[in-house]
Amino acid sequence: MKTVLELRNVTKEFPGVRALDSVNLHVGRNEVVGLIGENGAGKSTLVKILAGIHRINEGEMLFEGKPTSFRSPRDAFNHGLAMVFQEQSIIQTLTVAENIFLGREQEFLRFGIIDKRSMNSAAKVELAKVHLNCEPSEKCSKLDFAARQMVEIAKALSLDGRLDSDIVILLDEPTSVLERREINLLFEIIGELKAKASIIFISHRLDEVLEVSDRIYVLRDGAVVHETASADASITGLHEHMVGRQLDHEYYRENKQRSSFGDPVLSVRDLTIDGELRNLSVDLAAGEILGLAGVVGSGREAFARCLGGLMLPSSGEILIDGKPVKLNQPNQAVDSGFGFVPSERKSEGIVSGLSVAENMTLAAGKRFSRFGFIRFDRERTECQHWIKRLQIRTPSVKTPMQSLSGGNQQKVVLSKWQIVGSKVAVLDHPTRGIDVGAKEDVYELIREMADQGIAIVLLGDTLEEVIGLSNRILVLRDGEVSAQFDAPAGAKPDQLDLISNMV
Amino acid sequence: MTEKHKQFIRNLVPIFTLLILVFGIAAYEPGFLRPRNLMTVTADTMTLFLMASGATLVIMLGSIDLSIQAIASMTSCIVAAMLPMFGGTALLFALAAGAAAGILSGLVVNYLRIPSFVATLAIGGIMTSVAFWASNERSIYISDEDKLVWLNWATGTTAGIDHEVVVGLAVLAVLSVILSLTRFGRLVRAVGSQERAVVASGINVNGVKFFAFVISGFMAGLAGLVMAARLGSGSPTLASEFLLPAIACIIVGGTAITGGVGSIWKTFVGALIIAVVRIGMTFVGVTVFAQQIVFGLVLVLAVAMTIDRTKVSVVK
Amino acid sequence: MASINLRALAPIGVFFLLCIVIAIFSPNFLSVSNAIRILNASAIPVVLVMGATFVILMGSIDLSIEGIVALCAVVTASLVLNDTTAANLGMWAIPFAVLTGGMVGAINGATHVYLRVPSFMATLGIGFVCLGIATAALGGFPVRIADRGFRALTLGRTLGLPNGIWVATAAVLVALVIQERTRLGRYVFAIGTDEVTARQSGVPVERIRILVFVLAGLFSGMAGVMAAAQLGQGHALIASGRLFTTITAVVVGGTALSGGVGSVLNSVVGVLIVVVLTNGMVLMGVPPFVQQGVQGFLIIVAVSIALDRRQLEFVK
Amino acid sequence: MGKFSRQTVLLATAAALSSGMGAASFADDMTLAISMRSLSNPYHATFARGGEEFAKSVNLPFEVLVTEGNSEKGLADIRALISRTNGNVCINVDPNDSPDAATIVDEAKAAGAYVVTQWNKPDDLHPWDNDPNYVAHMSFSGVGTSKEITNALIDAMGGEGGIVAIGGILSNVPAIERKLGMEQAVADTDGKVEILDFQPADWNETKAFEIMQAWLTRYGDDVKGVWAANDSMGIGALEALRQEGKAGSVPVVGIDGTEAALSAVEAGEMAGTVAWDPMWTGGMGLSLCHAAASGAIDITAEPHEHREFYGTGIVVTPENIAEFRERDTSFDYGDYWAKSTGQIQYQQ
Repeated sequence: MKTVLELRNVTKEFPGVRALDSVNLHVGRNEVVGLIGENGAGKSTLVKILAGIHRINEGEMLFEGKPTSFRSPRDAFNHGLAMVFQEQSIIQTLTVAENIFLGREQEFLRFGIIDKRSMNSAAKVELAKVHLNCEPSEKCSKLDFAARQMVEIAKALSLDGRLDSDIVILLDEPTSVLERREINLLFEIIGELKAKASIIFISHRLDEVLEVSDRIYVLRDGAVVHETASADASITGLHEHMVGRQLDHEYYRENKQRSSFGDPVLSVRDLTIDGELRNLSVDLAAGEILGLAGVVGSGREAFARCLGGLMLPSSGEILIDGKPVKLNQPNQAVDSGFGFVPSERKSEGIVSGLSVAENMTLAAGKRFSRFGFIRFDRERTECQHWIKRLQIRTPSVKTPMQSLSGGNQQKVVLSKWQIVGSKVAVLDHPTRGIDVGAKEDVYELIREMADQGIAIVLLGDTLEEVIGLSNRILVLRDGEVSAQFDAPAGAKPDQLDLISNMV
Repeated sequence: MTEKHKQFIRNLVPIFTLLILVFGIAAYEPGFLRPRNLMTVTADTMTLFLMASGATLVIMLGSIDLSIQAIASMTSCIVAAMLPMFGGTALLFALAAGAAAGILSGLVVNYLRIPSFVATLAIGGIMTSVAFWASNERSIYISDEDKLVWLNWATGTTAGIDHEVVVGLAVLAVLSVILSLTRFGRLVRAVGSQERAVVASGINVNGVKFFAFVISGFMAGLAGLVMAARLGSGSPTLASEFLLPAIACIIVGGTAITGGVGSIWKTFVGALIIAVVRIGMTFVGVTVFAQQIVFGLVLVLAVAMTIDRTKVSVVK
Repeated sequence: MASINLRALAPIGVFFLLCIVIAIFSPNFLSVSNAIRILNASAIPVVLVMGATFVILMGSIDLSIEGIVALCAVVTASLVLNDTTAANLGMWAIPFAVLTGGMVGAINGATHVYLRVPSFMATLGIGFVCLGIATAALGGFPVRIADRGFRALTLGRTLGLPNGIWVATAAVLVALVIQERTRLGRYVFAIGTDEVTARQSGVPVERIRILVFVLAGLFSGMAGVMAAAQLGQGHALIASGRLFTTITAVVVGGTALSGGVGSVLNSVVGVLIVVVLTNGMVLMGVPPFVQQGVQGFLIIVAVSIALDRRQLEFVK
Repeated sequence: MGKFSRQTVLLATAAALSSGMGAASFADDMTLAISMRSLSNPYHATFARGGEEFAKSVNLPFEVLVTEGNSEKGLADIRALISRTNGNVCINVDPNDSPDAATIVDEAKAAGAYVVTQWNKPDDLHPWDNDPNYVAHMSFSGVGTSKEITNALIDAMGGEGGIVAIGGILSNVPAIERKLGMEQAVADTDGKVEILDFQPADWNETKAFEIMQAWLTRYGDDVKGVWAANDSMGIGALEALRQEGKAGSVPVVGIDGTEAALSAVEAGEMAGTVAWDPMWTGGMGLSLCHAAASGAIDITAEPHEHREFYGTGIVVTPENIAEFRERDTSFDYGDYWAKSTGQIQYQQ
């Protein structure tokens, strides 16, 4: 098999961190290569090196046997390496066709004027490859998330037939927002594509990687720790390589899981959010962790955002300590005792222009001010306490938030709600995009919060996470509760049971 | 050099810019550095600074206030029209009118959800009508007695220091305290930096915006009073041609027009830069035909120097 | 033309509503001759908003409009048969003037992009420079146009409509083709929506930014030619008051100042609303001193109806 | 460090630019200066030229200051000039707004500088109360000349019909006076002439154009004449008429005597304008000021009619325009009051 893309001893260092440590990797023609690893294992650095966003410190990259270094994602694209990013790169105000050919309108130009008809029909061809049935002249803002993802893939596929060189398509977590049906479709497409291109498939869903790949690399702490043909691999085996040890109960701090709870804190009665959620009722006690499982669109995100005051309920009742509360605005939610940790940390979780201390006390203004004046002493003492307790790595309380790592930023967000004294913490993907060590710190912290009597609503990054951390799990499907599982320490429900209720 | 030191120096660039301009002018006309002249230049700058001071908060939010010129003219009319009848109460009334204009802007932006650019432009139009109504479409003179009794705080001189400068420094101090020591000030920066996160933290963002517009209106009103005192009259066009220079001095000082980054002392320095360039041209003897051209070029160069690009990712 | 949807119709609704209200007070409003007058008065603003819309769609702003129009009007007037210079280029003066506008636009863009100065300040400064040049070149006197053929550009009629309307229509068509059918137009939306993603997709962001300012300069230049033809002269103050009307029209039409959302067609409707408002003030006999207030109030009402605020997560 | 090197370059550029500005330092000579609204209109451009001519004749340094319509800027510039010259300066100033005059006079007194004011000053501020630094105030009778030009309009209309009137910025003193004169002239017709509407166009051509268009819709052929408070607005209105093919049939009058207006008068499209004499006000104002400052005359001994006086405003109509073009425009800098038309009168 001819090797199309190869990395030789690639090392990448950031100040203080070795993100990649002599990585060797090759991709053959017409091969599907799976790349797995935990968040923080170096996957995204690897992707950014391939895309030309980062430069290699040591080692080299070869494309079709020639040493290559791409200058930008566009440069990589023009050479035949197309990427579908986890964070979408679709411009919502442009049409589907315009997005697919963004930056490459040349072939549709007639005397400087874009021939929309030929562009749309060319787009139609690409859309057919991903079996997406939408008008190329449709604005992308009108499509749902999954459809936009398909447009993104169609954009990558459009290289096919337009280049003489080999084509490598890199799919970075393409399934994280797709439903099973769409995932199956995607795998079908990958099967068809194999005839024309090579594919790098990055995911943290081991079953999927196993299903679709020919060969798998496992990344851990910036190094390739394992390489195997899919035929010889198993989920548990891959997982062990990925986390570097046997999966044990220690990881999710199950020994610290509570079995007795305080008084009921939160009661939700027949909560309905039009088009998102129907008649959800649930009770939650102090110190209890309620996990929510479900695919995208199942209603669990809507439920979480509703508790955060960021989405209006259409009907139903929410009670705190037996008293009904209104959650029309985020400030009402905060005043009622909710603390919302959003999944979009960068845009909703932190204020990047403010300092660590300012972020920590953002929601607890009154406690740290007198007559509107900030009590800096009190603030500093409190913040230093939390920095120490949560082991937040920051030079000082005055450090700008943007210079902290993702994990430390997330700890600041969590401390923000503890400082306020929230009764109910709503954690929407609290470990998204943070490294392994920080993840464990966050798990530890969640347990501590439960010990303090905070009721916790958890939307996990993975199913395992939800199972490992929760006392009780609510499974949602199409906006309704489809099942409920108790998950006491030592008697956790099986992933497959949950999945069968999710889809 | 550590990041901290670099940041410290970046913060001082507007002052360096000012000093270069001052000494550049002094090199040609040493008389420029006479203490009395420097005092006069500073005093002449204060009305501009007062107008820009409150608007700085609005710009730090990422919004803009285009009504300040009309508000200043309006309060000059109100104070000039009311002083003979009401005495000192007229001052309070004028300031209240300025704040009320800010309240209107705040309400329109928050509840009608109209972008501040248009909202404040429109409110400015309304304030101009109020000014015409209050002044009966005339310039109104303020008698010397009234001026001495009620407006000396703005125009007099004590121990060689012009009162305008005192008022300006007082506003500088008060707004600096508000911006750096109060929760409101912190929230102004927060909203300008990342509004979504502030909302998600349960902060009443509308309230923050509202107060910023009120402060802006109040300060524009105060600027109108000081102008009326200095010129001895109120007129619906008293503050004409002040709007763009006022916003220019906010930006020249280094406050980002996109919000999140800025401070009052930067606006103070920005106002001085603008004034020094303008008056400096008269001093150095730049022909009046070239003055506008030189002014425009220096403005662009000054901003190119003073803007701290490390804090603004995309320059729009 | 895919951009026409219900949302784009809201400003049109406001426009008709306004017409009905004015017609109730003043039936003459609905006459054909007044419709032509309104279109004629809209001609220059329409040409101006074509450029301004692209700049605003990109998330930037162009404050040099008045400067460029004045400069180009002076260039035009000086190149056709006139009372000041010996030139007599006739219609050939038009490309010169329009290119002058484009050149100033290029300077705007280059200053903005290469010095990384926010467009607000870059264009403000360059605008001052243009006004300065226009003033200095003439020493304060207007250049009066003696070229009858040239003046036919706005004075003459074709198919019963003043030529200015045809020129404006042509400008709209050109702008529409650029917006919908060229890379430049599509990239403007891409940059205005998400500059980082656009850059990663290979959009030459810097070049597009400069080109858009060049485009705005060309349109402003054309407006300058038309202003010279309409008033039969060129001088530095010929465009005074045009800037805020232009931006108001763009925003009233429904284009967001934050970029990415809007269309040149929306801006045409915006201009019509603003012009009809001015025209209506006189027709309805609104007392002069409250006109600005009424206008401000109506703009708030119009924007609150016309603007699609669901698209605006936050109001800045 | 990339950002820093950029800033360093820019700082260097700014330093270079500031050192490139032309220097003007006159230690001993008295400086002569003109201060006015802007250089962008012909009236003021000629006013400045008048001052310059005089300065050349006495071989003294000369400067022009402009307010750009901003009173504070005007005052700051005058202060800067007085400060730079240590008060050894004569300024012929057209204040941006009438109250500014009082502040300017105060500044001049404090520094020993000499000023002559034009057009705008408070009614209760008089040169003789501020001896010797406030030399004189020169103006033109706004009400009187406006009345004359309105009568010219009424004549051109055949003595009856409706007129529309375009005013300047509502609160400006000349705008108020001119409007008053127009109203008095109309009142004198005993109802034969009616003011259909009055709208301010803020001295702006384009605004006048748009207002005129709206009037044509509202009043149509009922508009028999157009009165404008200055020529710019008159020309704007005239252009609106031209586009409707009505130029010449509906008479227009303006005030200022700009070249555009004079040509329109010659073409029969305007019924008249009032020509001031800015060469004279610019030159003679400075001459008088210089004479007082240098001690050539004892200004404090002059009678009131030599301290506050009107210049000559000539009403130019199609009948007398040829004659006007031929008139002798020269004057003698030493004959200060030759063109005065009497002491300034104050309206109630």
